[in-house]
Amino acid sequence: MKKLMNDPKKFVSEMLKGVALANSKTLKYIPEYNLIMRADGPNDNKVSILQGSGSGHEPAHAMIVGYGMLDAVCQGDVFAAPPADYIYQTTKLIASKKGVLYLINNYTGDRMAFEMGREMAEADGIEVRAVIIDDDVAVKDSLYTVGRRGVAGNFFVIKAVGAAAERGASLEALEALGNRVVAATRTMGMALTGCTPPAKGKPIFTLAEDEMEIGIGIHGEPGRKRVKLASANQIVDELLASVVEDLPFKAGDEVALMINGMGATPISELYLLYGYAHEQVEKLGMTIKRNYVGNYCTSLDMQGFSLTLVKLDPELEDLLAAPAEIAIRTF
Amino acid sequence: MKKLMNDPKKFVSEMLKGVALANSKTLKYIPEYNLIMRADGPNDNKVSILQGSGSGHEPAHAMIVGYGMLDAVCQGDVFAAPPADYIYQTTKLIASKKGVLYLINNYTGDRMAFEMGREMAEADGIEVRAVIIDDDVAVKDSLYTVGRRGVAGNFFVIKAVGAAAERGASLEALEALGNRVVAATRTMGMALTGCTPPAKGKPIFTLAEDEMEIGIGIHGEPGRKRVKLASANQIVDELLASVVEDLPFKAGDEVALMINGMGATPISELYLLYGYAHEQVEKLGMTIKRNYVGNYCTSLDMQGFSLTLVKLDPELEDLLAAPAEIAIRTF
Amino acid sequence: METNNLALIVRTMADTIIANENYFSELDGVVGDGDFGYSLARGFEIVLQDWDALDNSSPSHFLKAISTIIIGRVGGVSGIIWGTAFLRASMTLATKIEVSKEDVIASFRNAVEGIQKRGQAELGDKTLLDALVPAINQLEASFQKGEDSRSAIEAAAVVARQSAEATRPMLAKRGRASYSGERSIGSLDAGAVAVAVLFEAVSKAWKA
Amino acid sequence: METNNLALIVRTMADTIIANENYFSELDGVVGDGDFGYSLARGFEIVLQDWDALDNSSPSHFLKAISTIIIGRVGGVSGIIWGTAFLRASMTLATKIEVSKEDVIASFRNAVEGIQKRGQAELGDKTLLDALVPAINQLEASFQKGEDSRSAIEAAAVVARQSAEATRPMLAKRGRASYSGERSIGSLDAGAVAVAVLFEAVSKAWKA
Ligand SMILES: Nc1ncnc2c1ncn2[C@@H]1O[C@H](COP(=O)(O)OP(=O)(O)O)[C@@H](O)[C@H]1O
Ligand SMILES: Nc1ncnc2c1ncn2[C@@H]1O[C@H](COP(=O)(O)OP(=O)(O)O)[C@@H](O)[C@H]1O
Ligand SMILES: [Mg+2]
Ligand SMILES: [Mg+2]
Ligand SMILES: [Mg+2]
Ligand SMILES: [Mg+2]
Repeated sequence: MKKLMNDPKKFVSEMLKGVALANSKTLKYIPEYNLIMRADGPNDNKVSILQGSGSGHEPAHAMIVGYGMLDAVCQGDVFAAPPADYIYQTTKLIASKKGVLYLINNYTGDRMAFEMGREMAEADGIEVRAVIIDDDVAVKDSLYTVGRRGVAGNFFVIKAVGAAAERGASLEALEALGNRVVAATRTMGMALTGCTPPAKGKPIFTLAEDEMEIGIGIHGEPGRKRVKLASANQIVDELLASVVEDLPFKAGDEVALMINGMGATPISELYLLYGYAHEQVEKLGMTIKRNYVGNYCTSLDMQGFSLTLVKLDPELEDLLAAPAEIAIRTF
Repeated sequence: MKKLMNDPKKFVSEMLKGVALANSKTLKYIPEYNLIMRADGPNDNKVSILQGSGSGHEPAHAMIVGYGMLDAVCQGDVFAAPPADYIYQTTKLIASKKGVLYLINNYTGDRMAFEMGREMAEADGIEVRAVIIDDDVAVKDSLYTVGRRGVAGNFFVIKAVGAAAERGASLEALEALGNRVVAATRTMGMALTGCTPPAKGKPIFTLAEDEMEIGIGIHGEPGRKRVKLASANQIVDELLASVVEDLPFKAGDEVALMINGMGATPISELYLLYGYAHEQVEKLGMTIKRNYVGNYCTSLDMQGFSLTLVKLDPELEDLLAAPAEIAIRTF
Repeated sequence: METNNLALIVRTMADTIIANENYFSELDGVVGDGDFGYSLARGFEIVLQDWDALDNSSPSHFLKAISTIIIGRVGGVSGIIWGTAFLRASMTLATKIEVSKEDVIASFRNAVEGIQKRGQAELGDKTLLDALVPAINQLEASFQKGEDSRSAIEAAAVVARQSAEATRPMLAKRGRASYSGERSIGSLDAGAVAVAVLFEAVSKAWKA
Repeated sequence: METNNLALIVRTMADTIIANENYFSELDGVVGDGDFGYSLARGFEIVLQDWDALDNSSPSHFLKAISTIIIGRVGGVSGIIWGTAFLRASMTLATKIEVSKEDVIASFRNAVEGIQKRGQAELGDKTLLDALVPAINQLEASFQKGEDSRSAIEAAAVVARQSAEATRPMLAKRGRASYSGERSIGSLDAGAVAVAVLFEAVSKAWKA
């Protein structure tokens, strides 16, 4: 796989520089901690929201900082949780009187780094709470003790919590809200190709021309199974069934449906997938109140997609519909 | 190259169905003519704007219909101009008392189809004007008689004309504005890989692991030259030089800068490219007033990007900043 | 020539285009965008599907019906070029029930004029005209010499093939292939080859 | 053991980690995400860069300086795990200037405790602990038998290697590899192999 890059070791910092230069009025960039934060923060009337995570999932997380979304991200290298010190330093920089909320994708590295960063920040008297996001149904929770992964569903947690934070919700309320969104969100993904970390130069896994991997993670982790490539509709059927049975989602539910690209999937294919998924979700008797088609949480240059369903209630729907402003925009 | 699809012959219609289902309140879909149009149109107080074009350039054109942008698109098959009859039928459906403006990318097939469609529509008494978009500096205008191609720069024409149309500009004024934007816009692209049309199943051209193609079109047309893969910065230097010398752009110019992905390029790489391009444009003494990073006009699953510069004046800047609403959105 | 013969020609064209879909697309893929065969095949599939319902009350009506399908359903340059050709041929024949050899040549000439009006291509620009025009010239010469249809078509097919081959050294000046500039030299024009393949197929069908 | 010996150990670790960057990453790539070597190497590069400026006023201070770099600059699980290990060792040695064999074992034990507190891994979960803990046990046994450092480290390196190899049939229960479930069986744990490689390198350096 080829890449448009210079020195692989500078991949993350050069990307972050680009984000900062493209948004110089709204974002601040502190290279030392791979830190992108709102230029107008912190705000003592609002809880500050931080997500760390490794790089390689763009637009998550560096490109979704802004009004109504994250207050800051401090990214690690590609697919590596940020160093604990980045989290500590970032927490200090964004600390607000209302506290700091961490939205942590459930990976060992991220959890440990945030835990350590939090200990350091709390020692400085900063009030911190954390929500662990684990929406990936591909990982069976009971079998492996680290639990499920956080994947594209993190968008919904960020969006809802971000909107509520702008409205002045307390740290406790936001923590509860975040957990509520996590509990209502389920995702499953698949890949047509593996992804290639810049420093590695080779795909983490390779698939034959007639193969696909079902249940992949967003770091090139292999999935549940490797099977023959099927039609788009068959794939949607399989992912949707896994997602629906897990919560479970039921006839009468009001939902948000997301088709998320893994990084190298053309938007044409994502809409093709959406069309069929929409019909199937409606056939199950659910009502789609909001939909999302595009790249939200990717795995570098992986071809593939994930399907997310969120069970909505009026409050959640309202928070998802609230305005927000981030680097990712069309105009 | 693998694809998420069903029957290749249904690729375009299933994609359009997805666009329609994801935007059922704002868009109307008429499968017979691969037609996506604003649900609230036509409006007799506003010129209707139509772009045809082949499919495979998503989000252009089916996903950029909406308030402040296009009133309709009728897409052909992948990389094939729409049949003339689609254009005629679409023109009738969107005809407004203020007239219909065609924004045509400069390809033989598109020009001929629009010309024929226009003749049929004019015979019905519909007033039609047309703007030909040809921003691609890779094609030397003097050598080949069909002229330059229309590529990612078409976004700026659509955005500016779309905004002015919402403000009530006349058909003549919009035609003049469109031509003015075309005259101020220059693009050049490159590819790391060829693209694979669904019905073909194989890439139109293939590049070795250490090769790239400079000056490609958006239909897999090979470019100016095939050379050794270079660093991101070197590539930006080369594209930028071609674009800048062509208009030419000069120190003191106020510009919009776009880094447009070709379909399978991760957004991380696009921002990395943007960061360096931004610095170089500023080094040349220009001021970047607006910037655009993402997929605007793609070539299916091609890896690569194009760089566009638009010379701005206050009116144009204002039109680019005006609000718009299309299928491509984050929230 | 009667509507019967015309039907044989169009049916042969349709069958041949559908059978050669991939071949034509591959040719277009060398320096074009690889959809030429696909586009034409989709259109002529509809011609075959609608075959029994096509208005064949006269040669002109029949050709008009074909042109309506092509213009209405085939995208790309080919939809216009081929649709225009059928439309012009239909217009030439107007109310005629019997089609003379002169009518055939006049229809072809009018079709070429229509193609040139739409596409502005000259001979030598590396388009299907580079096979079509020499083939028509040959057809006319054979007719003028008093040859029968069978040998006239056969001779035209030979010329069409030679002329298609002769597009190889040409620099494309029209269509997508022209963007490749010098690189277009050395490959055959897809449209010209299609013209040759179709003349050959019709010639074979005529003999059978 | 003096700061000199400690410096030798850390320097050997740094050199070895940098030399094995790709190898370690490849191991992590089999069922993990392939960044283990990269992450560690970036951290120990900084250790070498800052070498002359590191506070080596005491073994504890020296280890603290290393831990600060690792925690501050290494991402992923490894930043925390390895940083915590150095921090715990530093804390164990407190104000000591001379480091006894007992101190070495106590430091290692404290490091393991810290790793377990952060990562919640048990022996047999297919992590670096599966090589580290048996190696420490061996080191302690050798010391208790009165062996000299040289042969004690050598024996520990042998055990570390054997134990790393023994991770092959294990099912990963921690870290990213655990997502692969049954598929993690059959490949070596990257962290455990790194522990073996480092013990071997230190053993070799000790002899030289
Ligand atoms: N301006 C033109 N006039 C006549 N024929 C043309 C012209 N441009 C292209 N052609 C013919 O059309 C063929 C390509 O058709 P097609 O693939 O449908 O076009 P496109 O993909 O560019 O829309 C070429 O091989 C050539 O023979
Ligand atoms: N919970 C844990 N406790 C101890 N060691 C662990 C744990 N999880 C992973 N490891 C070790 O870390 C190694 C992977 O490190 P690294 O690649 O930095 O992690 P990641 O990429 O998952 O952040 C594994 O080979 C294993 O030895
Ligand atoms: Mg990692
Ligand atoms: Mg085409
Ligand atoms: Mg073509
Ligand atoms: Mg790893």
